[in-house]
Amino acid sequence: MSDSTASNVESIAQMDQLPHKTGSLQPRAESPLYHADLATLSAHSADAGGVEIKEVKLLGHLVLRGSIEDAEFLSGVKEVLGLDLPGPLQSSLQGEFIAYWVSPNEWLVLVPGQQAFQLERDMRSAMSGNFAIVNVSGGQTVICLSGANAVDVLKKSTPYDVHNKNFPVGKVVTSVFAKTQALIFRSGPESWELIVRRSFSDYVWLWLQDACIEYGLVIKD
Amino acid sequence: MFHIYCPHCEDHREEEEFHASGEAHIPRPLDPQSCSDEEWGEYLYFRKNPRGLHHELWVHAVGCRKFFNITRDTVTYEIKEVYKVGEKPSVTSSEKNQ
Amino acid sequence: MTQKNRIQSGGRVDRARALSFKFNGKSYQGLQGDTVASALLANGVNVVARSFKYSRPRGIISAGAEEPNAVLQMGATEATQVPNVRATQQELFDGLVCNSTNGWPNVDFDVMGIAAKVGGSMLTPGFYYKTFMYPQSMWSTYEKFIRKAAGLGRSPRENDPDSYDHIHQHADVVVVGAGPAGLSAALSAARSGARVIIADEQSEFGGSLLHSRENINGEPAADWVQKAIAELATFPDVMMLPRSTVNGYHDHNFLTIHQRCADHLSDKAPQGQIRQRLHRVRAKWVVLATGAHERPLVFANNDVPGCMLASAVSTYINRYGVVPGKNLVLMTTNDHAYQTALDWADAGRKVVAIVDTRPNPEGDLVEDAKRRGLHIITGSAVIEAHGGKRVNAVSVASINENGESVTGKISRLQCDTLASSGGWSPVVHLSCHTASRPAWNDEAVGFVPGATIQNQLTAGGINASYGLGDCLKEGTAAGNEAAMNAGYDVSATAPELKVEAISEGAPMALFHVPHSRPTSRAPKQFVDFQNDVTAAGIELATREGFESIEHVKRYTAMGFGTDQGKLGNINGMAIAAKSMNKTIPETGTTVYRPNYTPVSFGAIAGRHCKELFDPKRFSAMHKWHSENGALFEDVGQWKRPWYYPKPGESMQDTLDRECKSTRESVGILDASTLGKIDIQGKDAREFLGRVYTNPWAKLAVGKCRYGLMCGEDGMVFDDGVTSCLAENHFLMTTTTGGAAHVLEWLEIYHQTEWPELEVFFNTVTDHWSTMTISGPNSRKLLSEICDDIDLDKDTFRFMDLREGTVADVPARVYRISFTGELSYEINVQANYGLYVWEKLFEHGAKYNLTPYGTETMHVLRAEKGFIIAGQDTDGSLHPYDLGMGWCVSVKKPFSFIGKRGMAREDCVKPNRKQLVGLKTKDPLTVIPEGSQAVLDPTQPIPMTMLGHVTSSYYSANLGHSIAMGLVRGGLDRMGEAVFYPQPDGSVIEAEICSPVFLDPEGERQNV
Amino acid sequence: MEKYSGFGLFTHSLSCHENWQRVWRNPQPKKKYDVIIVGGGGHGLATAYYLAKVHNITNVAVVEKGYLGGGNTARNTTIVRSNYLWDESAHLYEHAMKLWEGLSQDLNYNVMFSQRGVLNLGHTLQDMRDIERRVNANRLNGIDGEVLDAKQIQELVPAMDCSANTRYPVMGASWQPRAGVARHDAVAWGYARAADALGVDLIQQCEVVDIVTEDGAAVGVETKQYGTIKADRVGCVVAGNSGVLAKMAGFRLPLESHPLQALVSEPIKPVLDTVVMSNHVHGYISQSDKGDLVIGAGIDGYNGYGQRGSYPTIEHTVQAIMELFPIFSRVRMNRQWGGIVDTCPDACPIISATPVENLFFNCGWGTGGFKATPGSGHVFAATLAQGEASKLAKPFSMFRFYDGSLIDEHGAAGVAH
Repeated sequence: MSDSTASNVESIAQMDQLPHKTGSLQPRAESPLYHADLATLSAHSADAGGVEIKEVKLLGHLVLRGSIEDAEFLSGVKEVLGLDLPGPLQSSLQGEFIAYWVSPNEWLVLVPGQQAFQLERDMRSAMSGNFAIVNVSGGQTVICLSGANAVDVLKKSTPYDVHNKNFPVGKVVTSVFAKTQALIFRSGPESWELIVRRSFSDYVWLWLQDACIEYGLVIKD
Repeated sequence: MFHIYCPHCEDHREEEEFHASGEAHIPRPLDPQSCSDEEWGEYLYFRKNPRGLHHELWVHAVGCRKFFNITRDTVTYEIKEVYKVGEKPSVTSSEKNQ
Repeated sequence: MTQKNRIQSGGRVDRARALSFKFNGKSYQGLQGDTVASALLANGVNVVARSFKYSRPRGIISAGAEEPNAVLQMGATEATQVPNVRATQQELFDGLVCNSTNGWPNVDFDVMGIAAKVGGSMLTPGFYYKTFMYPQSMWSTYEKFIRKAAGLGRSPRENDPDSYDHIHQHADVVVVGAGPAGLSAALSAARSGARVIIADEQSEFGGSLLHSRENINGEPAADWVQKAIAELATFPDVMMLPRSTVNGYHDHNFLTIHQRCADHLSDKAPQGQIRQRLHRVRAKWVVLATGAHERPLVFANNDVPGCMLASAVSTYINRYGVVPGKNLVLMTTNDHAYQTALDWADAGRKVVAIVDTRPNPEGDLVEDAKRRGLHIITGSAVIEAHGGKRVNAVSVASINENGESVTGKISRLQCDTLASSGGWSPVVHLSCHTASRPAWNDEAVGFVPGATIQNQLTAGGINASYGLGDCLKEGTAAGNEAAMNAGYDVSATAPELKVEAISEGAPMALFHVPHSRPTSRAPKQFVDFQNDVTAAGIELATREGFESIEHVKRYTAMGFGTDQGKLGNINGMAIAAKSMNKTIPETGTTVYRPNYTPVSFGAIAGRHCKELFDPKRFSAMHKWHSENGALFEDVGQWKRPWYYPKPGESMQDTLDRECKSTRESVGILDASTLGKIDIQGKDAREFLGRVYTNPWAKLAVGKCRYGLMCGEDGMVFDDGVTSCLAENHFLMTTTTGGAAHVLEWLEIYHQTEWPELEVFFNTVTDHWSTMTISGPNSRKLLSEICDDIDLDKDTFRFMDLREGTVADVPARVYRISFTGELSYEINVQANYGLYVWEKLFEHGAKYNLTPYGTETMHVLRAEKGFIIAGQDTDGSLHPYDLGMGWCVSVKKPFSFIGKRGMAREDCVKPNRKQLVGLKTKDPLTVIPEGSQAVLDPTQPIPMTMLGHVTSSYYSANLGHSIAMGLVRGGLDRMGEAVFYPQPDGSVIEAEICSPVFLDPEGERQNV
Repeated sequence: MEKYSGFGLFTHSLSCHENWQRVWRNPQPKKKYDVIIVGGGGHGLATAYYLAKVHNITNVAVVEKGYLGGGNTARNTTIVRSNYLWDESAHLYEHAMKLWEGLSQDLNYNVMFSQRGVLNLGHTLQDMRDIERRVNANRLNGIDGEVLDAKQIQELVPAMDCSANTRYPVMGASWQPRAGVARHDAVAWGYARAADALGVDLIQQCEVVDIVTEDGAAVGVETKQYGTIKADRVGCVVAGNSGVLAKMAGFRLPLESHPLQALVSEPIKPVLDTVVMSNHVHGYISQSDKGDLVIGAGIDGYNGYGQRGSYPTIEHTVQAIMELFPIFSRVRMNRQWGGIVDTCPDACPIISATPVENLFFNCGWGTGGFKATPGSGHVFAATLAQGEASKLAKPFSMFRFYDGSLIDEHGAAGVAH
């Protein structure tokens, strides 16, 4: 059905959503877990424990939608991000960019927050046809879990099998997480990243604190 | 609790990630306006509801958000196959009226 | 030490660690390693309970999960009470407090027992159904007494101080039971490298080997157990779970394991620890090595304390160092139970006799007993026990070969303990949970697992394989097969385990021991101890025509106790079969349901309770709302500000203030919770036209439009404003509660009906913070912090959208209105939501910027007659019913979703319920929402109702009440009166009017 | 029929209960009946009883594949109430309620109908609007009910947490004092015994494998065990199998069969004197006379004839009960099980003529069938006797799914249990 001639750049509203004032005039940004005040908590947090927790704040989160049969789409992504979009349950890392497979026509790309808009623009310029890019940077956040018991906390929280044999480093799944959902990425042998929706982040934070009690929780800012 | 293979994620997942969306292969009439009330009622509400093999639509709601079909025995709860929307089932009931 | 039944050595208890505990208010001592039951027996406690119906004294029968009698109330404090704890499974800890559950004033002297002796003969099965009917009015009084007498323990009255946990496990092989078969299965599977979980309900692994006197490879069996455990511990992917009962076996090899982490330590879990954990396990293969339960024999007065299972007696002697009596009579139908007499004799106490129901027993153990000079009476049975609170004698008589009648004269043997064994019932419970029916095995005289579609193997006692050598062999084979099926290499073989074979004679199939009198006239012969079901009761049930085994069970309550008939069901079936002249398999089968043994509700709930029962969703501005006194309303999972009371204000005061400030100056609403869906693609517009009732083909870029969404039945289910951001780019908003459903709705149509349409849907609900400023001063306010959007009323018009910055933050501003006032909806990336919100307040002070919540929003929109989907609609109303025909485009070429549905015969008939405005006759009266309309308030009940009030408020702006409601044919009844009868008998009169109460021309929003 | 009474019981006890009569005969089926009722559950047996008693039609057989009362009658959570929203359903369920109120005496069988009242809790403002609407409608329909606030609820149910500290605090409830619970098995047995006494043949272990038709009209049933049994009219009351029977007769029904699960705790001393239902947190609970907490919730989302559902449903239900009754944390769940419920798109039953003449269906009661048992049997008996839908049954025609005249108890947030 693709006979559209209008360039994607014009037919889609693109918006630089970050403020450009600097210094004292710069509007204050608050990550989803801002209210939990991890900074203060980390100051009083134990130094050692089975689980370490940290929010990676204010990254650029871009949802890419398109077809893996669309060569132009794939090459456009490659051209701008320098990475090949990964296949099912895989991730692809290139410098500061990482792409997670979400569904057969959907990927989540994390980039430095300030670059999100430019990258979106560049990608739109590099492709045409049936694809979509959505900036969701305000709508979700990244929570890092690490430590010897991080895997146990995950086992309490998700029905997905997080054992080494089934969940090697680099794999990513979207699954149930407590009573919400999360994109779960294994970033290292004992480290994991959870990507959760903003409105659920307080709940996830509450849940994690509770689930970590028996292992000892170290909070990092 | 079912263990369901998602043909899009190419992975077995727990039932909690899915929603059942009813009988599969019920196409929306191409010209609803030409349907009689009875035909429209059949489309809306009347189902095979078989005791035995059932072709049904599921969505991997907490996952890839894609719909797909399952052929499942409604008595033993055995999943015989999964297949993508638009594909035909290979396991079918021998009964004609299915 | 006063533990009169404790022997000096032997067993797995630690004699150096004495523990004190209280039972029925009296202090006792037990040992580390005891169960409550073994400790009570060690102390010579005979009566632990009174039976439910007849109030008969009851003692401990078994040593495990099948115990029907020793069911106690446990807990030292109110908050830590646990009802119905099985003494045979509860490990003893220091300071444990437990009590019998029935019996008044106490179990030893029970008034009900006396009453039951008199009235007991009337308490047959079905007596409830046959009595208490007259007079009708008395039933509730009778019922109170019945209820009081029923029940075992009691619920705590205070909240549980402990926490519970869930954990998900995935395994290649789950082995259920860690007896000989289970341990060898786990070992062979583990050696292949498979991920293995082995769980056992007992405090330590070993099962029957913990009290066995057999050898494996020439060593005591218990030593082999320790070696097996040590080897299993070397595999990183093996998880060993003692004190963990596999309670449920669900479809597709999903199992639940209930682990008691702290029940053996104290009343309350130690600080930071979890009391119980529920493992939710997905297994590729399952090996059931659940063993077997010994069956007691059914004979007269078989419930007198001192009557026990033979194997339980052995367990108490060998595992706990407790001999539960002085003089033993053993009755058996099989060889195996001879071991109990041997154990008893070894403990230095007297075996009065072994009464074997078989005429010619033969086998190694029989020979052993003969060699030891034990008195064996063959071809006979104990037909009756004697004694009140303890057995003091038994009556023995010879019986015929098939065990149906007493043939000889009755002799009496003095004894204080009667151990009986009617053979073994394989523990098939788990294999039944997924609807596999057990199959009767004549040779084994029991049910074994039937065919199943689960990935399930069985080994050992569950297969009616009772020899140790067989159990080990079957276990090893099952472990190998399971691992192989799960994809592991099992070619490496381990040396076979050597066990001395014991030859056994054939058992006799006997369940119900005959009495010299017919069953109906013999003393009670109990089948189900907990529910006081007797052989006579079962025979009565079949006599009355309850012929299906399910009828028998339900009529007599057999198997419905907390032990779920583990001891009694097979005996009961046999008795029912016999009384109907059928075989057991002809009578039916027995089906077990989860749970195998009861599980605390706390463990099932896990952490998903209290604060974590359901997620609370917050907007980016939530903290501000809390700090500024907002009360919250639950909308779906969201916590939305409801209203912001100031000190001293009533709710109505607050609403009046919020409503007035908004219409007089400017108010602000956090609208972030509305669902937002980003829609991109060249067919986006076409798609919108198909899912909304109104046209979208011509909506220009930069414009917004309200849309109604219907189901295929034509009924409205959601609404919202969708804006055209660019030619192929739209932003759809949905109701707060409907967001997820709408997104799935769009996806199902896209993926299954119209995949050819090029469009992508993504949720951006959480990405944008949305704040609506509304009121005549909203433009002024906005202009103070927005200098890059031309706010001129003719440039930035109603239903336009603009991009710019607000408080230096890039924003999309929509000039849309749900209040009828000049309104701007400001959307910024949520990371800046609170910042912009606060900036608005910094500049809004001079305009008396007033935050308002959902309640004021409801009032303001109702003044304008705008609907709330879900409040003014209920799934039975189409757009015309709502008076919103203007929002339906019949001209669209595509038959949009809902079009055909709303044209059905019933949907087009006149006189449907239609949404109208309502003006009360007394302007200050607010009709309660939900009031039902009638035309004739004097009509007798049942009255003819025309519809109900959906929304109703006092409008401070208008100075009178306003309401919307459904009225049959209401759109054609403008000006007519309807009446709303109230619960207090009063009637509120209202006039049907347009639902637009304020500014019908819509001028205010266009200023 | 031997009359049951306390005195009778005493008399029998003197002869050691050896002389009790059979509660029902075990007859061989005749060649032909006036009416055959397929399905020996509570509804079918009640239908037979009222056919004989009210309409004097005693040449009736109830054919049952398994044993009497062995389907959903034996598996439900026994709640009886009539506080439905729409006039059509309210009248039907209230009709049933009135019959419940004299049922033990009518049947001379104590069905242990206990009018301990039902609370339908509200946790949100919309819940409360729906409750007000329903209670007002009930009141004007002559059905008892009032709206209670949290404080009044706390007084009625001291064990419940009615504080503001829960995730979804209880805001109020509708209260129907005449509602309650009954002993499910006794209902089936009581109807069976009374119907048998009036001459109805109860034929167990008799599976219908086909509906026999001539010229588009039903003339009997084909059974596995007894071949063809003829009848002038056939009524199918086979919850959980309606679709299968309809298929035999060559048409489809607007319903789907789903698993519905329930569970009980171990028996405990009386702690809960009313029935508590919450649609919002999704669970309901009562305490049986035996002391079990009887708990249930919603259906599983998929079609299933397995008489079992998925474990997460049980978990969510228990979590809901814990939200309402945190003190039950240490009480233990004894048993869970499942039934098969035939659910209609509008959560209301079908009591209807069908495309096959002389063949009638009574089905689609979803999760709410038990409470309707006497009413359902009464109106279905009238329908079978007259050969057309009786007045109360009329709105429940299967053809409403063509013209759109649904009676949507979902939309009205009627807790369909």
